[in-house]
Amino acid sequence: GNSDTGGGSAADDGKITLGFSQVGAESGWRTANTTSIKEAAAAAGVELKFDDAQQKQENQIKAIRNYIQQKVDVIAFSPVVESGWDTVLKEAKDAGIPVILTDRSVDSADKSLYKTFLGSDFIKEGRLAGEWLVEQKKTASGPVNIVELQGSAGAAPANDRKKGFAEAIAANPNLKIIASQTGDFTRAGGKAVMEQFLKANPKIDVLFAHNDDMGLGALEAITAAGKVPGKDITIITVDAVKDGMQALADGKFNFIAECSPLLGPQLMDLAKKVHAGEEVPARIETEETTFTQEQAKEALPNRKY
Amino acid sequence: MTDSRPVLTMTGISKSFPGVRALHDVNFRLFPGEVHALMGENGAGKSTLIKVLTGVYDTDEGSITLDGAPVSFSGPMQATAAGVSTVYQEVNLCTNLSVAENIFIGREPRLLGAVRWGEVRRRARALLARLDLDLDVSAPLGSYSLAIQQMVAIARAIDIQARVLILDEPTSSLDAGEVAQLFRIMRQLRDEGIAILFVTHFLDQVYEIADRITVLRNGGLVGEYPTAELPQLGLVEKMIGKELDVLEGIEEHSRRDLAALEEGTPLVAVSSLGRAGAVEPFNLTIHAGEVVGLAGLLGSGRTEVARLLFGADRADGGQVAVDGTSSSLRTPAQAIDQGVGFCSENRRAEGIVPDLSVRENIILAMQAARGWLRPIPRRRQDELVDKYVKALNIRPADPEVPVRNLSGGNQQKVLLARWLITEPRLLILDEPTRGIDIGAKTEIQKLVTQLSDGGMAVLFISAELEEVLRLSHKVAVMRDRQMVAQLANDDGLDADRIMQTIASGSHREEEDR
Amino acid sequence: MTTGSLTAGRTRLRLPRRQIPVLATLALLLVMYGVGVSQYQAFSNVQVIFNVFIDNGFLLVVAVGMTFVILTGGIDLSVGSVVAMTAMVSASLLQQGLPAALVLVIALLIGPTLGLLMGCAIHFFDIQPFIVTLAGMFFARGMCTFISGSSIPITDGFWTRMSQERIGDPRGNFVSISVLIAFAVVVVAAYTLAYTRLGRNVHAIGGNPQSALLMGLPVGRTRIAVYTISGLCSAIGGILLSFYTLSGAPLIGVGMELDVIAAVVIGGTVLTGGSGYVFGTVLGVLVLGVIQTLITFDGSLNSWWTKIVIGGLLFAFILLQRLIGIRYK
Amino acid sequence: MNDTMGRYRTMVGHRLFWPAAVLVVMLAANTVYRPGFLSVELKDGHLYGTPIDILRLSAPLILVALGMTVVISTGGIDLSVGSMCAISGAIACMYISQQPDQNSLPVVLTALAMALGVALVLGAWNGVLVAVIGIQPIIATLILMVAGRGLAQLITEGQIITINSEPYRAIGLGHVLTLPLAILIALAAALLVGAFTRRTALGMIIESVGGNAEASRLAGIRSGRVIFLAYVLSAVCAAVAGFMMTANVSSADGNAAGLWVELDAILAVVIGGTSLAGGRFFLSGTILGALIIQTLTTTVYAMNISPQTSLLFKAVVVIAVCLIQAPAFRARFTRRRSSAPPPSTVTDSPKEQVPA
Ligand SMILES: Nc1ncnc2c1ncn2[C@@H]1O[C@H](COP(=O)(O)OP(=O)(O)OP(=O)(O)O)[C@@H](O)[C@H]1O
Ligand SMILES: Nc1ncnc2c1ncn2[C@@H]1O[C@H](COP(=O)(O)OP(=O)(O)OP(=O)(O)O)[C@@H](O)[C@H]1O
Ligand SMILES: [Mg+2]
Ligand SMILES: [Mg+2]
Repeated sequence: GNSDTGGGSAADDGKITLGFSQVGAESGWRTANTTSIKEAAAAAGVELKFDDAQQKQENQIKAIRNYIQQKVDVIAFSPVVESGWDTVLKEAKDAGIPVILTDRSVDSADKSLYKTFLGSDFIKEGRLAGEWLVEQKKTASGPVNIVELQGSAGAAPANDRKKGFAEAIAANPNLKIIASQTGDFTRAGGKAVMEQFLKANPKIDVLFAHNDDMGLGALEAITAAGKVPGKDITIITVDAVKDGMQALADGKFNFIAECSPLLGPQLMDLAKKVHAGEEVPARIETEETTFTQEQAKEALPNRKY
Repeated sequence: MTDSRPVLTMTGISKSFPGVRALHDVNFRLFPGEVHALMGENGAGKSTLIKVLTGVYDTDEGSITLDGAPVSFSGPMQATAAGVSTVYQEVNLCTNLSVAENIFIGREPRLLGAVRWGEVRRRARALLARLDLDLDVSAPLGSYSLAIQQMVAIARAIDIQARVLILDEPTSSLDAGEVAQLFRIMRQLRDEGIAILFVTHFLDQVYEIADRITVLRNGGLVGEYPTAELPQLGLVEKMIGKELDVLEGIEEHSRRDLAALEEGTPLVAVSSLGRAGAVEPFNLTIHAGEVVGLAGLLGSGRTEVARLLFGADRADGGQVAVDGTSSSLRTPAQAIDQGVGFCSENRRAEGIVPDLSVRENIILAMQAARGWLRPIPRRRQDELVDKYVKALNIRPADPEVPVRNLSGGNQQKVLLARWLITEPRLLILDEPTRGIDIGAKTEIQKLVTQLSDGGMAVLFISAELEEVLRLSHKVAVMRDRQMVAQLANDDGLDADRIMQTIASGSHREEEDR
Repeated sequence: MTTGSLTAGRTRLRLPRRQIPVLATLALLLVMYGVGVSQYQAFSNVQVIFNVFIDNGFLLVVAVGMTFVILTGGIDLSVGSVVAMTAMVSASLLQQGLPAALVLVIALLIGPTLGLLMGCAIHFFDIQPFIVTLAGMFFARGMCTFISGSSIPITDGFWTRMSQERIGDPRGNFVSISVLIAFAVVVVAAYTLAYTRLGRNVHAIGGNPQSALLMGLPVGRTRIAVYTISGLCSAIGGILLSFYTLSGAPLIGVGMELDVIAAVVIGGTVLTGGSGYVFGTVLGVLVLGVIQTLITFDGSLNSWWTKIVIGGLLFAFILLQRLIGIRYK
Repeated sequence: MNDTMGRYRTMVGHRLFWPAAVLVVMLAANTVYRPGFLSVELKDGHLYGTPIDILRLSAPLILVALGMTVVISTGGIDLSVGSMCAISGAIACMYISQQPDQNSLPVVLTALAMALGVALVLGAWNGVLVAVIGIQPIIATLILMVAGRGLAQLITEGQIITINSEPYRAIGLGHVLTLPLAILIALAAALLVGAFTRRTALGMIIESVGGNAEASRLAGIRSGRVIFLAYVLSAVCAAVAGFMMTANVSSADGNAAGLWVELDAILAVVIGGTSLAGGRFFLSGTILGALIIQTLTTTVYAMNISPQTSLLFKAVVVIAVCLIQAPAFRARFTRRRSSAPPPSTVTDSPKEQVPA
């Protein structure tokens, strides 16, 4: 450990200290997110105090309190859940430390508690996935059977992606979700659930997985059942991590809505701005796109994660 | 006495456990102001009757009345509340709690709901003083020996304002002085009109204190007799159900030529073995074929000597030589490798493994010595086990029942069997006859003589001096955790001389013993 | 002690033996704190200590309940879920506009009721506590997701006040009301365990349940009471958590039962029952809290290094605690 | 008549009867819900069907639970098995992923050997903490439970390591004689552990240590060694389970692999009739317990019970299982139904026996 941290000395040398509380390291996506932030901090000359909350809100609150004690210049965090931040954010505000949210939002009524929210829109991701499907199945005459692999029950991305997707496919009454089950965002979970889906439902046309990993797990189940992924069953996922992009490029997936973890550079930018007292927009969406199989082939060689 | 109405009656009591009929149509009465002995062999059903009475077990059939009114206790709590106070066989106290608390838990003096600890300690001290005990009442009970724990259990029971006091083998681990103390109090309580139910395997004690005797055999009632009308021999015959011939006391054969035995290198030679706070360093030699008795008062350190010798506790210093070569007996496993066996006095905590079957309990030590890779073939196990189940008359004779289901005395026999099959060269027996019925006790005494004739050395610890004298070639006397004398068991030695040895130079408080 | 020579040797080690575990834990905790202060400047702020209490108040309350259970030799795996369920129920009832007082009462009843049921199952049907409370854990967590799949914010005035009220000294250091509540719970529990029959019966059952039964103690009643108390503590913990986060979230407190058990055991309570102190549990919670604080202050640890270091600190602590001469049991 | 009655009684009295009954009821319920549930067909020379899935998916749990059974029987508990799965899987996959030829058998064997070696070390670590230093098992293994997951992530650097190795994949998905290899491995492990404990005296010695440690010590058992061995065995079982988990999806996820498996394993052990207080253990019961748990999970998927209510559903089933399991609970009903209850089932547990 370094002994000269904290104590408000940060401003003296003109270097910003940023306290960042990460959700955890529960997925490759999250790790990429962490790496991006660390690299960006180093590049931008920001001193980073990093804390891993191990998926516990309590830990994040603790970390934020400690950042306040250490008098960091800016606090940023990816909230584990939406609610429950008012008290500690008020303490930060009273201590005069600006707060930036990344990746996930909070539902505080008092918007002055944080400066800005930088991150993806999970609902939009679900909607993009749904819209693509609606477009694809425009011509479908009979019913289209969809199965859904949800993320962990109760997690915001799971809830929102489900919601966005459902909204989008409501446009076509032929599109029906016949089974929806949680695969806990993991490959093993995705595979085990898909195995049962396949046995219970003779005709599955589309699989929507809330992240690439579950989709990749489901791939195996589909292959084992003697079906051809990407052809017999259309597969849509979210995230666009490397393995997922590979599967898309190989024609095993059909569509991915990107959810980019590379928030680092944007975050450092914002941190400097709020520290300097500049006005920043209240909501900054990460630049995200979607990939079809062709786009994936193009993009794959220069993907960073 | 018997002209009053019984305070307690049990009528037609039956109780079965899976595969065992522990009680069958038993009647029992208890009058106020009497001491009533409940007698029977190991497994006869004495403890079960007591447990049925106090609601630990449900009855299958039968009824119980207290003061003429039918009762059915749901457990000891209710029984105690109704004035039936019980000391169950085996010490049933909580060793993690302090002595004082063990005596008063459940009925602590309180002020506004808060336990008055000072008062608890004060009263505990007073109560123990009645039993001639001077203990640190705030020390955990577990730091005291089993005998002390037994006394504490008795203290707990007699403090309760009870009309019925039940004592299931309270004297099995007490020495003569403690027993006398207990009897004094029992008489006092009896004279106050309390009805006392008393279980023991010591016939002398029965004739000393009991007014009436009820005999059980194999779960059935044999009869109820005034003590005066039932001579000792008759009692034993009623208990074992046949003519008495086994009971020809073993002749005092042991007074053989000690000098002859003690020729050559001793099997075990101990020099200045000791452990701070437990036993002062002592020297002791034991020769093959020799029975060494260990005498002393309660808490004098006999058990500690045995444990040190066996490596159950670490000694601070001193050497042990086996066959003349110095050996290390620092763990029980090492001691067993050297041919030492140790049958602990505390069978529940240090002896039986309750979940394992009788067979497994018996072969445990032998198996441990062989190592787990060489299991004893099942056939051999069955042979060995059968042999000792028969020899020691272990009941039920089914080796596959969990040992937890056996009566106390039968558990003790199982432990004995465990060590006998290992054929040790030195067998340490700490209170081996504790809680064992008269028939089996003689068997065990015979066994010890046989074994020593066959060349096995035995270190024999018993609270009964007669027993020690009868069996030993040599008696080592303990006082205050010091080995104060080693006396050859020649014609000059008797109980009185041992008591004198113990008493001479002992502390003031013990002079009256 | 001034008794005769008979007892002198026997009592020699008594006092230290009983107190050493707790004292050792306390000493080690202080050492750990000292290390923090010497390494990180801001660590010496009084508020850092206060924060440890603020951030761990609910954990403390739950751990106190767990102490009762573990003292009887049982275990309660449901606590984390009951905490979450209580918070969820409060949040959703408040959302529906029920008055705060009523919500409090309801929320405080649910936990003990579940505890009571579990205690009855354990006692009457003779089922192992582990499995019963595991079922309770599934059930309570199931109720959480059943009530709502996503977190519910609390906007109620009373809750907000309880959450944001700062009780402090003029220099700006403060604790929350939750801390006071937690302390109150600790005091009541310590008193109950040391000075009431219930408390003593708890120790007795942990020492030897069969003996306790034969001694005429109300074993069944006590055992049921203990799970009920744990349920109550979890409910209070849940309320405190809902003060703390001003919300109910279905996945909050996952794995909390392990933290709680760890805190209790680090505090010197023996898992097989019969021996331990509430004060030890307080220390145990503080140990976990300080470890967490140390790690945040360091701020340079990777995600996985965080876990490794937590494990390492835990190990070092327990090893030292053990070497300083605690002989559990 | 009397004879059939007697046979019925011995059957019902058997330890495994009630867990087995629960399993059968669960399968039956599934079959009613979806008649094809139990059907098994031959596809490409492999058996294919839900029952096979259940068996295959329960293989890792069976393995972990086997080790756990032994540890619990000594009076301990091993919370670190989940982390152990993650670590072993991570090491194996990491090594394989770095080799040029992932499909070569020697590479895979080296990977397995390395991972097993580490598992041995970690198991020994647990064993030393418990048996030598005397730390309470739950805390001793908690250390590795926390730190171990960190280690696993350290190895994979937080990424999901995907490999493309047919031999390794076979551990999770391969078939031998139409049956999934994973099932056979679990079966072999069960037989091995069974043979080791029941054909030698080890089982009795373990039970003795768990039943009364002090008495065992005085009987000459070196209980420290036995306990130590138990933790090593548990670690090795968990490591093999880790191979299966990662092979099943051809990737190692340091975070998710084996998450909460310790709870499932303990549950399986307890359902199988082994007491958490130590003492007697029942390997066959444990296996049945693991199957019940996996069937339960599969049922949630197969009946498509919504994620929101699936936990409630599980809770209800677990409660039902433990109630049916409990002799005291059944006794209440038996007593009510027949006035003269068969002694073998009713008085099974005298009131005196209070579980610790
Ligand atoms: N819990 C139990 N389960 C099964 N059988 C039991 C149980 N308790 C006692 N028994 C059996 O009941 C019979 C009577 O036992 P009990 O303990 O009453 O004997 P006892 O007369 O007290 O003998 P001892 O003098 O050895 O103490 C024995 O055969 C014993 O094996
Ligand atoms: N009168 C007493 N006062 C206090 N403690 C005692 C007393 N008697 C025995 N103890 C306790 O018992 C232990 C010594 O007893 P030990 O078991 O060695 O004696 P023993 O001669 O075998 O007597 P016992 O008949 O109790 O088996 C001591 O360590 C002490 O803790
Ligand atoms: Mg008896
Ligand atoms: Mg003794």
